[in-house]
Amino acid sequence: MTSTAASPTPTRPWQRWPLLGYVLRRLGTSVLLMLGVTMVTFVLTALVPGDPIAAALGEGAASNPATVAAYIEQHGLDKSIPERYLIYLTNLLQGDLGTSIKTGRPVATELATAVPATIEVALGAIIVSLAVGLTLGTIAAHRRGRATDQVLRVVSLLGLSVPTFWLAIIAYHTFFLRLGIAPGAGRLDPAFTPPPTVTGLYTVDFLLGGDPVGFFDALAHLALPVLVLSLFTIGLLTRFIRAAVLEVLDTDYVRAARAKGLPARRVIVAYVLRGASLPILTVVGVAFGVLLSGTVLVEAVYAWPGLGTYAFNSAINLDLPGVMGVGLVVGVIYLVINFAVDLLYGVLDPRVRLA
Amino acid sequence: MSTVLDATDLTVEYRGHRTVRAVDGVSLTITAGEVLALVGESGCGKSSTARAVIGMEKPHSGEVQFRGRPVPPLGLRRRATDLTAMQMVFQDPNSSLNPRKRIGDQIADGVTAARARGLTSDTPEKWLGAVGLDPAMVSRYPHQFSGGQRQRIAIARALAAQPDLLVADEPISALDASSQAEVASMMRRLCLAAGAGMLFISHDLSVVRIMADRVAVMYRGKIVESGPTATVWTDPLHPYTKALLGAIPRPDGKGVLPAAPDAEAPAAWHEEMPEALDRS
Amino acid sequence: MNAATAPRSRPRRRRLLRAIPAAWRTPLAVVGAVIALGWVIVAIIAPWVVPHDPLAQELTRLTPPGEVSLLGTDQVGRDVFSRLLTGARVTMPLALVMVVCATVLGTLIGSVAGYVGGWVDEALMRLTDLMMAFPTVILAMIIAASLGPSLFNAVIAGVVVSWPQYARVVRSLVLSLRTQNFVIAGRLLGYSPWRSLRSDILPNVAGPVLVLASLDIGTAILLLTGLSFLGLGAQPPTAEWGSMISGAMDHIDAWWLGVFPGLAILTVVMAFNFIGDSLRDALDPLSSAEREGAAGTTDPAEADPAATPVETPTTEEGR
Amino acid sequence: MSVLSIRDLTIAFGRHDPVEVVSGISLDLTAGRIQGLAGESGSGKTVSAMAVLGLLPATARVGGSIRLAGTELVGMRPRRLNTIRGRRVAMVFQDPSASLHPQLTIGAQLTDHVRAHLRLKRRDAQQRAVDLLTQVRVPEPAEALRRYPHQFSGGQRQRIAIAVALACDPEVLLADEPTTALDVTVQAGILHLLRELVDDRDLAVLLVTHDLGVMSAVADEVAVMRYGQIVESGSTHDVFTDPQHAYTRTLLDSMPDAQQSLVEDDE
Amino acid sequence: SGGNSSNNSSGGSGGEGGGTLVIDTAFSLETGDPGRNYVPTGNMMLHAIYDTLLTFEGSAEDEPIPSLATVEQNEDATAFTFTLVEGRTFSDGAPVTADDVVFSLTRVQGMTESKANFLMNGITVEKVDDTTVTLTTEGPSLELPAIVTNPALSILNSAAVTENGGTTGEDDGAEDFLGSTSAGSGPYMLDSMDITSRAVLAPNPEYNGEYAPSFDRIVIRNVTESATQLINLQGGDSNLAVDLNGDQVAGLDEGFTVSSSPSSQTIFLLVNQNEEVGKVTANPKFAEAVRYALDYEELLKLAGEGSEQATGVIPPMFVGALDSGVTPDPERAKQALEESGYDGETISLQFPSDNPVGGVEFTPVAERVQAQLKSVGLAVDLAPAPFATEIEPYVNGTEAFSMWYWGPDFADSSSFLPFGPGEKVGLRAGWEAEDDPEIAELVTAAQDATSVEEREQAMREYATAMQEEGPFVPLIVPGLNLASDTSVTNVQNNTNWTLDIPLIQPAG
Ligand SMILES: Nc1ncnc2c1ncn2[C@@H]1O[C@H](COP(=O)(O)OP(=O)(O)OP(=O)(O)O)[C@@H](O)[C@H]1O
Ligand SMILES: Nc1ncnc2c1ncn2[C@@H]1O[C@H](COP(=O)(O)OP(=O)(O)OP(=O)(O)O)[C@@H](O)[C@H]1O
Ligand SMILES: [Mg+2]
Ligand SMILES: [Mg+2]
Repeated sequence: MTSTAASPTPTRPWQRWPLLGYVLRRLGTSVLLMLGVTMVTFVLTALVPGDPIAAALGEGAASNPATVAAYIEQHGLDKSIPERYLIYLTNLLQGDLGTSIKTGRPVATELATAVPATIEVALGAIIVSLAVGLTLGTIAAHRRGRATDQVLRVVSLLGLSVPTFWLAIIAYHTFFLRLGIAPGAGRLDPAFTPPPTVTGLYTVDFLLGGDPVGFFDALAHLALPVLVLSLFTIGLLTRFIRAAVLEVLDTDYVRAARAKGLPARRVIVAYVLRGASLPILTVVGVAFGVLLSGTVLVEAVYAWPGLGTYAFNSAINLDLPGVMGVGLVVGVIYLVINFAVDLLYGVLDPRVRLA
Repeated sequence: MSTVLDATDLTVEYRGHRTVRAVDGVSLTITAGEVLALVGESGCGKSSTARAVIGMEKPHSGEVQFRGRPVPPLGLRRRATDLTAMQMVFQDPNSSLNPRKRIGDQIADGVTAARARGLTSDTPEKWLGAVGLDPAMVSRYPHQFSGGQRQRIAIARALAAQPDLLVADEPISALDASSQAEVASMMRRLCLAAGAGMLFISHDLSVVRIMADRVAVMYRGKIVESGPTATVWTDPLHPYTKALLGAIPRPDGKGVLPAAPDAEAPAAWHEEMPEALDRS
Repeated sequence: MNAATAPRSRPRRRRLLRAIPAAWRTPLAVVGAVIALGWVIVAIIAPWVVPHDPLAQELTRLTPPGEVSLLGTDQVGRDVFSRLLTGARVTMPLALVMVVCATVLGTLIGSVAGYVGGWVDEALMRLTDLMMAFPTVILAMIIAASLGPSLFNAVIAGVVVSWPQYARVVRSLVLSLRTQNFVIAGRLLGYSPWRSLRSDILPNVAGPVLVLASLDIGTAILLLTGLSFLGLGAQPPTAEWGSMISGAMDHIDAWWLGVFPGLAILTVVMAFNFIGDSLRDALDPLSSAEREGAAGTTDPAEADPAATPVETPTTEEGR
Repeated sequence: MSVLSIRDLTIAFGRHDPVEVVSGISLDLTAGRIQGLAGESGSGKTVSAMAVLGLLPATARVGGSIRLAGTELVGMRPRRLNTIRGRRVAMVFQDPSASLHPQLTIGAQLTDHVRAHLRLKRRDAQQRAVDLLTQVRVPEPAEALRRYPHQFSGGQRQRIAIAVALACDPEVLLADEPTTALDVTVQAGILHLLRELVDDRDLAVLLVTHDLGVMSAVADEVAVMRYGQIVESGSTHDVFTDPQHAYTRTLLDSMPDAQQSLVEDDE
Repeated sequence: SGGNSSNNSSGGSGGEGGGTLVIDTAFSLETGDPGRNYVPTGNMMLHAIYDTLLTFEGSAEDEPIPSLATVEQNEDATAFTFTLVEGRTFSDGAPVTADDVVFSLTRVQGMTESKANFLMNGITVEKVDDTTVTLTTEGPSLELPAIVTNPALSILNSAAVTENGGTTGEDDGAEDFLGSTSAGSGPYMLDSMDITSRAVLAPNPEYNGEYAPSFDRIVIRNVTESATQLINLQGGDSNLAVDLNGDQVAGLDEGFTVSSSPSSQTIFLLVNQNEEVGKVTANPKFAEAVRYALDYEELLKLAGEGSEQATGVIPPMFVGALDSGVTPDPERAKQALEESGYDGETISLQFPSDNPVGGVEFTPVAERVQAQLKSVGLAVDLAPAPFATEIEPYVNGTEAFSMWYWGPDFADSSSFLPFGPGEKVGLRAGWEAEDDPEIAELVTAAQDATSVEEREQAMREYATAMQEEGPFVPLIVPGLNLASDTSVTNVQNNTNWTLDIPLIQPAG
């Protein structure tokens, strides 16, 4: 969606972008993509060989005809699948994601708490992995072929090899129970009340509300899931950043910068990392998707009420609207990330035009 | 002599953020047994012309005729058998051979193409010998050769197809300075021996001088001067041709700095001089 | 003059053949290969060497390692060691099948999209976009849930979520190869598109795809065991590592139930990652030069193993 | 008087069985003169130039001596070397598009080492940059500072690269094939510029090139390398008109200029 | 790393005179509205917030006792008169009146989409005066007192609820209101609730009943993994864990108290009697073979602490339960198997895999059943699926051989009559009334009993007959293990609401 073209036109990034047309086109393809996502999810879920009503009502109520009838009516389950899909789309246009068959609550409401919980972990993990990955990747590239490089290579490959679902419980057992240095499960200590919702990210909301104690508690609870999740992405980023940095280290412009007598640190930050920023950005986008996946396997252990748990429960309970909601949200996150990555491309690289 | 290639009023455009007109109304004819050189600075549209001629690029307007029939763009369809009489040699020797295929097999493809047109062609070994390589090397892979050798193999493959027209896009610019002249003269020799015409593209006028019958000087998508090589070389008319020739430093040890144009592109270079075209 | 003097270049083996021994030479690759080979052997001979029937509930339940059996017993009195060994027969072949299917499917779609271009490309790429818009585990979960939980369906889910990356890589490789001179030269010699794809393009895509696939085996194992862990893959009483860990969750104090399968997954995935990474290194010109001690090549011709130094005066220009 | 003197420089690569690529070359760079270094590809021209600034990778082993006004550069610690790099000895690379960072403005690349070496204020450094760009004849220098490399032509980029190298008033300029990637017309301009700078600033220049035409046009002295050794050296005129070594002669003979046209008759 | 987080124990300290009580459980919470609730976590929470007309105290579940009201029943057990006890008030200070009772119960009747709706089927509610309400049924209904203990039939503050959208028709809109605050007369009030993570309770200052609130704050947290619950309890992050299995509580040291008792659930095997569905399983001999092939004690070991062998379809704590279960008899099993016409084919055992009952995972039990049946020559393969997928074929009676569980809708033996032929669960096994008219008759007799003694007799006969001829093989009554740290005492379980929160006291 981006292209390089060399033309000596205006100077400032924002003057150069024919933003409106671009955004419109981008929106168009996004809408199509979302349509595809909803369709795929819908079809997949409709394939499920189970009865969502029986599943939702459970033993007792499933045998009460009045309740079953009310349910069928409420969720429009008596209609044909294409018809239901159309209704879903119509409601979607009005911002209505439907009502969970399982809980009877609006899917949008449920996602409103689940999504920020997961985003908070994923963002945390991205920040941690980027910080660690940049450091380790750059060191490894500079020490390539030497012992340090080999050690970092093994370490990052190990990070890519650990089954997260296994590590999660082991880490919790070790750091919370045995060592007592990690706080308990959940997003907050039971003694705390969640902050007033602004962003839904507890750490941010505590800060906005000027509550440092709450902030630190939220941060502490975030630490373990973030670390466990980021192990994989640290490995991913370290390997990748090493390669990207290596590539840049071998360029003439870095050699030229060194020939200018600039201090090593400045060469790395201003020239090398700057030069490697585009591929790094791309892989960060990929890492975000990996993290979203990872949460499914980790959230249960940390009693984290996030998207992963929600997705799992919806899928397992045949909660069609819930699954659709997850597909939608995840699709939107994907699009937003891609969009952000492309925008950042433009900021980081003057050669890139949004066309 | 028979005309093998006749391109009239070729225009090539690249669409993108801004449309680039790379070739702007170029006309060329090549007869059998003739070497036409196309020279000009980097980015003036030489490669684009070559690509349009061979059919790799669909011209925006204008027409290319090979032996009197139009050349269709190279699409998803298989190329018509008689059009395999047009062959090309590319600038970059590293990418012109399939790295996963023995060079003998690659040359053999040329032989097959010639056979398909009912012609005879030598064996790959013979062709290797003809371009100055050891025939015993047929079963090697491209990476076992230096760039210069690879370029020779690419030439052998093109010639093995017994072409009537060889388009060579800077076939020697990637070569070591000391072997450029030699490869160029070999190409000329083999081409003429087969009675084929050649479109030879180069930015190096001193090479062109020794091997081309006619030369066309291109500037910013247009041909500004053309005619027999010796005429253009000794008596350039167009200011751009003059600047080009004047800027070549001579290895004579005299310490003479070549003349440098004042600005990057003087207005005079854009001038159209009909009298400079088709000189004799 | 250099026409006459053919360079006396050292005889060289094919690039790929040359790459493998080079890759094997690194300690990392050796460790990876040894571990992976070990597990493969275990998988093959497991039925004959396990001390107990992995499904038989014949031992006292929940005994720690060493008491009645090497690695202890599980919650229904089965031998953990036997189950662990048998587990190698389940995940590894399926992960391989999954990767192979995803590779074939992705390569097929990617090469058609890249070669044909136009609306076909557009449509296929939108399809891959669509698939990539879902995070893998979530999509796999939905698929596994709708097809019904079983290892076979987990593999299908895995294939569905992992082919797009191959399609993308192959497409971009094909796109760049399609304009490579040797491909065009082939077309000028009268190759049909299919022949061009088969003989000029796909062989050159194989290397990178192979590396990607070998790096993906580890990911595939993690995905399959992860799905089994969630109950969407292997079904009881199958001895599968992911579901063994899932069963161990209820008996966290019986640490041996979870720790050993976890280590098994870790080591297998690690081994394949080591191999894949070494393979990538070996096929990547920059780092293979580096391993041979020529770090920081300044000469790009030198960095490319294709352009090997020739001991005659006649080599090509640096760039 | 020699500013930079290279004595018996050897360079080898590889830790286990080192391959010697440069075996004992000696060269002297004098202020106000251009020392040409010619030779075929892979003969060790680039690595020799890079050895002066200590830019070779860690796997390289450098022997012999390189003295800058009496100070030994071989084996100097990187931190001290940094006070020489760019400040007293500067370098220009072959590919003008590759030697400028594509994501940084010209201004940033022209001023960062000026500020580091000369401790100038931002404003002064910028003024200096404008002056430099004027000197290398980049149009609209003030405006150019805010632009990115891709917004300039190849010739302009190489001029900018030269300006970067000259920014801290070095005594020695190492130019590694500075015109190879350019068109002849552009190349002529750069050669003029180079000559001018040498004359005006009393620079000592090492000009690496394989183009004998270029060499003949601007170099005062020429050295010809082959297999890591200097096979012939002397004043440009002498070497070109009366080559002593057989290799130099082959080199000169193979130039297209020296050959007869193959086209016998006009049609 | 985690950094400054040393407050592991301080957060969960519930000991000293009130403080905070932290309860970990795997949530099944769906709503804060009693009328709409029919899930265990909801029951647990709502029981602390709302009072019902009658109730049970802790695990004493023989007979409902008065809570907001006392009850009188007529001879036929068709009319029940509830008289409100005096002086009880809602959390806003308003007195509990007969209008509130009528409103609350008819509201549930009106909400057809509520899962609890069926509880009120066939019951007519009438106000007699300000303190008296009658509930009448069409037939004898000795179980009605037990039914009204269900938290779904909590008595709400009608004024507050009506004000916030509550009605007794289909258009009731008070769910959101009840999800954020509470309108009950129980010892605690709802402070906040997030059905995905936690519910927080605070004392009801206006409470004037028997079980005064003893904690300042009760946090019920959603912790789905029992492993995490165990670690949290051991690490001091919580005071009480609800969903631990037998093995997990067995491993706890002295610092923790475990109250284990059988739950009222029964895990059983279903053997379909419908020939089209089950083929060989339809032969009664097949069920017999299964029944005698199993070694129940071995199975019980998997269930651990608190679990008991299921002696019959009625769990031991209910009226009419049998004293002892089946004794394994492999020979008899083999013979029965032979007689059933089974010839070696593999039978699939279906079961829900993601729904542990009382900490008992179905998967190991199924694995063991598989192993045991193999020893008498019956080949079984396991076909687990998520509950949601499995329940439909189960309810529709299309499973040939499966493992399920059954829990009473209210603490009364009548909740087990559905196993009978032609009844709800019986039909799921393809067992029509005419397949076994004798047992069908026993069911009717038990239903129509109007006196406690008569009923007990009928129940016992029913249970015995089921044990001999029924298509069900009850396996285990899983235990309910409530594990708590030393800071709390009097932790009791209950069929209806799992954990009796109002009873819990800080230790010391
Ligand atoms: N695929 C393309 N898309 C857009 N613009 C292109 C493309 N190919 C070439 N151009 C532009 O067309 C112009 C002519 O390009 P062309 O490659 O024909 O030049 P050339 O004379 O062969 O130059 P060189 O000597 O550098 O090979 C240039 O400005 C180039 O930037
Ligand atoms: N980092 C390195 N590791 C190993 N060998 C190297 C390295 N850099 C250069 N060489 C080798 O050193 C020799 C000299 O290289 P150099 O780049 O100096 O040649 P050059 O004369 O500049 O050639 P060109 O004209 O192609 O630029 C070559 O044989 C090259 O292969
Ligand atoms: Mg070109
Ligand atoms: Mg060089």
